[in-house]
Amino acid sequence: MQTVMSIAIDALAYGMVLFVISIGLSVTMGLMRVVNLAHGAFAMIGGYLASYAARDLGLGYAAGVLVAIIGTVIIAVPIERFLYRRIYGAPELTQVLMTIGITFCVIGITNFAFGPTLKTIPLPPSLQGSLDLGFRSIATHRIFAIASGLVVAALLWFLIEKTAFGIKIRAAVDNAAMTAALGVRTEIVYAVSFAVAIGLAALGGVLGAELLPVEPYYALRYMVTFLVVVSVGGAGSIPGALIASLLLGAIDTTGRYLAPEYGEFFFYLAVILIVTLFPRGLAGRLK
Amino acid sequence: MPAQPLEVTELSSGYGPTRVIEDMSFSVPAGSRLAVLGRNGMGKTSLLATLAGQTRRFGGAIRLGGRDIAKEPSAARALAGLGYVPQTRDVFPTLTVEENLLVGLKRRPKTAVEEAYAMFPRLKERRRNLGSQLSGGEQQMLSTARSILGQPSVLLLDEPLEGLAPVICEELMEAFSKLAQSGDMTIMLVEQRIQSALDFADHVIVLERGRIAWQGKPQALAADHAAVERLLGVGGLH
Amino acid sequence: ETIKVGVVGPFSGPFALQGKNFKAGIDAWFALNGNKVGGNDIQIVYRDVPQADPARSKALAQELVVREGVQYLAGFYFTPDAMAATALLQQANVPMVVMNAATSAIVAASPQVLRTSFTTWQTTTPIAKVAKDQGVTKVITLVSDYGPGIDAETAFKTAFAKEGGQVVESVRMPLSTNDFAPLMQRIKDSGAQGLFTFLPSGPPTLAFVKAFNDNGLKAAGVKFYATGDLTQESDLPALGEAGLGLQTTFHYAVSHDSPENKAFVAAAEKAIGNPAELSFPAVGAFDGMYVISKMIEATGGKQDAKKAVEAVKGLSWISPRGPVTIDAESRHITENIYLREVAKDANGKYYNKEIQTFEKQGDPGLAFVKK
Amino acid sequence: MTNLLDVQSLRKNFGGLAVTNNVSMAMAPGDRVALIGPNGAGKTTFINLVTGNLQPDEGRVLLVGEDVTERKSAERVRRGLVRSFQVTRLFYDMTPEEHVALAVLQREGTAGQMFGHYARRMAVMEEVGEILDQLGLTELRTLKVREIAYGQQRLLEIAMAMALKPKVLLLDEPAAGVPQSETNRIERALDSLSPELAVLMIDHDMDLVFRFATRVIVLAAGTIIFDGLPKDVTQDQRVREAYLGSYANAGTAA
Amino acid sequence: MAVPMAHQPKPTLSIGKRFTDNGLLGVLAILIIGLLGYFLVPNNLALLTQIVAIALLVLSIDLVTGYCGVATLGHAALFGAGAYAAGIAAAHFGVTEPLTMTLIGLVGGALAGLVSGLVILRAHGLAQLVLSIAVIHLFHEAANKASGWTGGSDGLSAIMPDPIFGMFEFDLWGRTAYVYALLLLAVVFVALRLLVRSPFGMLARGVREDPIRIAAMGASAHSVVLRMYVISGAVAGIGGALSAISTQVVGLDSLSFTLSAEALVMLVLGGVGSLYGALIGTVVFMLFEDTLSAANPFHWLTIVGALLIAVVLFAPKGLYGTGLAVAGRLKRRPS
Ligand SMILES: Nc1ncnc2c1ncn2[C@@H]1O[C@H](COP(=O)(O)OP(=O)(O)OP(=O)(O)O)[C@@H](O)[C@H]1O
Ligand SMILES: Nc1ncnc2c1ncn2[C@@H]1O[C@H](COP(=O)(O)OP(=O)(O)OP(=O)(O)O)[C@@H](O)[C@H]1O
Ligand SMILES: [Mg+2]
Ligand SMILES: [Mg+2]
Repeated sequence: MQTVMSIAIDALAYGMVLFVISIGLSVTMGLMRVVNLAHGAFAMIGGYLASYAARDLGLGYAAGVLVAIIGTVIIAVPIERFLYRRIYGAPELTQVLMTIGITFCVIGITNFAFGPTLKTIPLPPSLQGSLDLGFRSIATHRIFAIASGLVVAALLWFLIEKTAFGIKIRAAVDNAAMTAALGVRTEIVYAVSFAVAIGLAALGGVLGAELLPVEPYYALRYMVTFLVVVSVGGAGSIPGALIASLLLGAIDTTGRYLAPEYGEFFFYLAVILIVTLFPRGLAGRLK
Repeated sequence: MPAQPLEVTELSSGYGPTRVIEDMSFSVPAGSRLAVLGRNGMGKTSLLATLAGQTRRFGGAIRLGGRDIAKEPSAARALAGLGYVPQTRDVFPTLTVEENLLVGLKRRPKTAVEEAYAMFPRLKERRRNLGSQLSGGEQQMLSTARSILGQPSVLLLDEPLEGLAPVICEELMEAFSKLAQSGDMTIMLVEQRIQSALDFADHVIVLERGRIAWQGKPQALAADHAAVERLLGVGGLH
Repeated sequence: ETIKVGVVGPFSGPFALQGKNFKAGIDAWFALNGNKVGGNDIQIVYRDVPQADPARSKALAQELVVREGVQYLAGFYFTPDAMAATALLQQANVPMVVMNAATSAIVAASPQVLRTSFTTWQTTTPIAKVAKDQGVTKVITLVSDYGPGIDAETAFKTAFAKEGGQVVESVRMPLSTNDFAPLMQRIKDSGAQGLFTFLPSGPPTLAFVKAFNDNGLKAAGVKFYATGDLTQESDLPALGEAGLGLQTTFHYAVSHDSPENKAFVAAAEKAIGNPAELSFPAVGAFDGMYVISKMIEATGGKQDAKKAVEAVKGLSWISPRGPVTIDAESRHITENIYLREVAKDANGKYYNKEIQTFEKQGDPGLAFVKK
Repeated sequence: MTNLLDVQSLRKNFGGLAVTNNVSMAMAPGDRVALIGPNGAGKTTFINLVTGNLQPDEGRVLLVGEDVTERKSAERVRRGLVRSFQVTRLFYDMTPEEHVALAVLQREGTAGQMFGHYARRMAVMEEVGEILDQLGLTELRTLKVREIAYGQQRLLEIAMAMALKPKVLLLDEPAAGVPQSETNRIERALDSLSPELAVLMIDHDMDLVFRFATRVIVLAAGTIIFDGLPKDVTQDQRVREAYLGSYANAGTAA
Repeated sequence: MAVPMAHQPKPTLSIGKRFTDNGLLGVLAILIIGLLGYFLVPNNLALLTQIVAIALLVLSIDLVTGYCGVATLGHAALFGAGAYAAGIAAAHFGVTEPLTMTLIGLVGGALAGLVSGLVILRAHGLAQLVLSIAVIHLFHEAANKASGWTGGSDGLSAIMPDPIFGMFEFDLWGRTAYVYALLLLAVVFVALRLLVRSPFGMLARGVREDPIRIAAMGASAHSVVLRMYVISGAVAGIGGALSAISTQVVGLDSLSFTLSAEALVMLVLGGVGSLYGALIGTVVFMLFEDTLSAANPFHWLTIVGALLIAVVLFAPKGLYGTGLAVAGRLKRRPS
């Protein structure tokens, strides 16, 4: 029983970290219909900025998070303006080509500028150490990640489903020309959504850094993980991404516990099963 | 003399390198109802799409209330008072009926959607349905209602009656007439049902291969059997 | 005359750090010894294989031989890449100096292969003794599920059994594992007093060690044993406090205290730019260059692979890592293996502190190579 | 004599909405039926249920006596049940010629052939040419469909249905968006089909409906409220109110 | 042209037309460019051979992605299956005759195509992409586990193909392998040209655009794509076998996500939905990558990234597609 509880907690913690890191991608892929393979690259930029601010400048963790989000968004603005704007509404494969290209560039530049070693973001004392749950302990930063994940999920859900802006962005994705013909400035809507998605990527990069350490190849290393979470959840759906993260976290964690040597089989067979049962994602928007 | 709500001079446009609209000039007085007729593929849709900023323009001016909007993007034209109901309806499939209507509100309060429901009670019943789950006629109603909610000064309608039941068609045409006669709205209508169009309009232009081949009063067109036969391919009008 | 040496390694992609160390080791060798051997200039031609990709490795090796006209092939971070290129050696009349790839079987693949790095068997075997000496009799092994990991598992099991210890459980972890928390639960449930682990150096080691600490295993007194891949110097700053006290066995520590090493480290740090990035592949490359220079000397710059290889069989010298010999029979390097512990120096820098030496270790894995 | 199509007590609910509510009808060879009714009455849904694009909650569909309720839509097509779509579904990167050729080949069972080009097959090309000619699409035969006007796409939709030589043809608003000058092409095309064929047509163009139909079915809120001769339908009070409006007064029933 | 086809004389095609139609022009181009490569870079035939092997993989992706609209990031499974099939036959069963090995690779690839097709076709769009990722990981993991057969992560070596027809040895310079590769490519190309222009090819394009429409014509979209998947597997399998024969090793990377993704990138670079696009994309990408990584093994990735971005900006339909469009525009202008 204790073991089961313990695994459940690990699963929850891992799932929420997956969620925080992937949710920005769900916004770009589901709402903006851009297959943004450079998501990891932006998360990584966030990680580097936070590491630089918190460790090298000694500004502390909270400042690091802020610098990461704001800095990454600022870096992303010209990229959106000159590159992404060209691929909105383009065939998916064209988007793949462009965003992979961006990723390669980011990897190369990071490698050149910061070198290939791992970068860490020092945790504040309040997030270090672990919390004793009686039968086991759990790292405090994971509890923080869980909480942040829930807050992000709620805010994002509200923004997309309940506000006028949310409606405009969804309309623009369905049919940009028609949305414009109704008087919506789609470029602005797109730019803002992109900024939100990038901010989330940066946040995820920072919060997840304890599990997925920041290094130049980060940008590609976890791409598949992000893609799987988003697609299983159904791109563009916040609840879907949340459920998918938790479910995949649980499958991965139990698989790794019960039969680590077949963990990979376990995980991907489960993915196949889920996708076959829910071909549109757990809560996917209709195409 | 106040500027015409819509004035088009020497407009040409098309898709990619091909020209579809050639050198077109006309103007529409305030509160009038202009019908655009023509056979298949003559450029009616292209003309409206060009006015709405959805095709590639090669040259010419489009004045909306005196201001040249030809170089402005689609959204700016809409905000300047141009409404557009495309032939393909272009309902947003993943948005609910209500959300579809909200997109068209521009800067009006949310409560304004009730106006649309008053016009089409059927939409109110289906307000929580997704756009993709509507019947063809319901989509048509939604597309029209969505544009009218934006209170355009010039409304471009591309075959708004297609797929609607006869009763609804009558009601809708009446509603359009009222809107136009109140002077708030100028309407430009493309329609296949020639009789309905002529009953509705106070001015008609007929397109042939991207050019204006005939223009004048509806009664004059009805009387000009030769032109009707040649340009519209129909024997006679009753 | 110019003698070209082709070096194949991961210079971009996820393992770029290791390739960078190859280059640093080679540059250090040139800095200390110049690039002339008996009137011949040595020129290095680098080729990039970012991830294990034998087909690409072989195509590049072939290109190096045929087009660039290299007389020596060297480098090779991954076993399959090295294996793929061995097939060419005889026809090409070229010796190959493996500067990293650590599977025992490579030297058996062709009589023209030499190795100046280590094998997983070689670095793993001593730690079994360390564990036994510290009174640990029950160990759980956790290794990454790929060739080197499986080598490490077998090596540890074999050695630990010889010491009379018991491996209570052996876990193989997929390479893609990000979250090690569930495995920590397994360690707890196994009742082992200690664990032995092998992971490829880089991000997973960090996550593994953090999980070990965060899940209270360190606090519970579970002993942690690994090979030095886990605490390679370039990862230590990231591991930080979490790494303190980790015990690993390996052939080389940047901190090794000897004049040869001081000179090497100074040159290599300069070559690599950022001293924090210096790690073990550099020393493999450095010694590889030494062996190549000896071969050039022996052949007078003429292309004669057999003669060159013959000349360095049994060659002994003092490497930055300590005294080493190219074993005449296996052509693999015999070297000291050190037990080290992660410690913090006066400047707050983390390093591997050598605390015990196992002298003149050969490769126990050779006995298991299928002929 | 067996009916070509026999639909028995079909039901379909979307959420709480009963879109098809116990609908039964049958068609015999040579039938020309018009299905009319207010917007959202469930006409398109009915066709989707019959063709297998939707699964009914209850009820059966018999095609030439065989129960096809469980069959996939492609199998029903191969048995002769063909439809057109209200919102055109065409291959936007292919030409009208290719569309019709594909339909002809599919009917012949040679669409799966992995060699040879359709343009080399005389018989196929001849048939394709005839069908395109009949619908006035000859001039457009080598343009990409995305480049032709909407009304012409509608005609192509019908051309494809004809090329499949169906036994039962279901047309969902075939004339919507087609100019008056061209609707007679549709009529002529339909006339040219086998007299044994049963056709069901949905359309809101009453002139066309009354010229075409020998029988009219009116669907409202998922239920059949009228099934009879065209001349009687304008007299039906409910139909007048719910659907026809002043059209009934014009009395143009042919 | 208002005259309906039916009134025209028999549609016999002129010899020239037939020539271009059947892709004979393409084959000629392949052979000429290939031989040019032989003479221009005689010292790097191993690379050219590898390009041909990957080109076969890219062509096979084009069959399902370009012609059927299936999104896949797992196509290396088919290539790797072919490579391992041929490799295992040689290393464990002593089947070292190159043509036989190629045939075994073809069968292995086709079987893998069938298996992955059955899985991948259970969903559409993004979900399908995820299925393809799952498939490639399962294949990869299976090969890693079955190290007794595959050599696991150390790779399968000891593949020693016989001389072709007992006459042409696989030498250090890779001449034999290259000529063999070119001939294979030419044969496959002709077959695929016929295939994509056949009624079946047309059906496949229809599936890509609208599977529901295809069903409404009485054809089964699923069966069309599945058949295409098997054919695609055969093509990729030939590529895999060629790689195994010419490099004499098979590594786990031949079954990897990375290879799948890279091959897809090459296809998009060249232009999806055309066989020429697939070939051009592969050649340009691999030559570019090789030249750059030799010139600067440390930072070439950045430049490749920049190339991909530039292609999207300036040649959004891929190199071949955009080339055609530009050529079309130039041709139209004078008239
Ligand atoms: N996207 C496009 N690309 C190229 N040509 C196009 C495109 N859309 C329309 N055309 C061409 O422009 C011409 C005019 O088409 P348009 O849709 O404006 O006609 P229409 O008068 O509205 O016809 P309909 O009555 O059928 O709706 C047609 O010849 C058509 O082939
Ligand atoms: N998937 C769905 N989910 C929920 N409601 C649906 C769905 N599909 C259709 N409906 C509803 O079912 C009703 C019937 O739709 P249907 O398309 O059959 O109408 P129709 O009679 O063809 O109307 P029209 O003449 O306007 O085309 C409509 O009110 C529509 O909103
Ligand atoms: Mg039109
Ligand atoms: Mg309908």
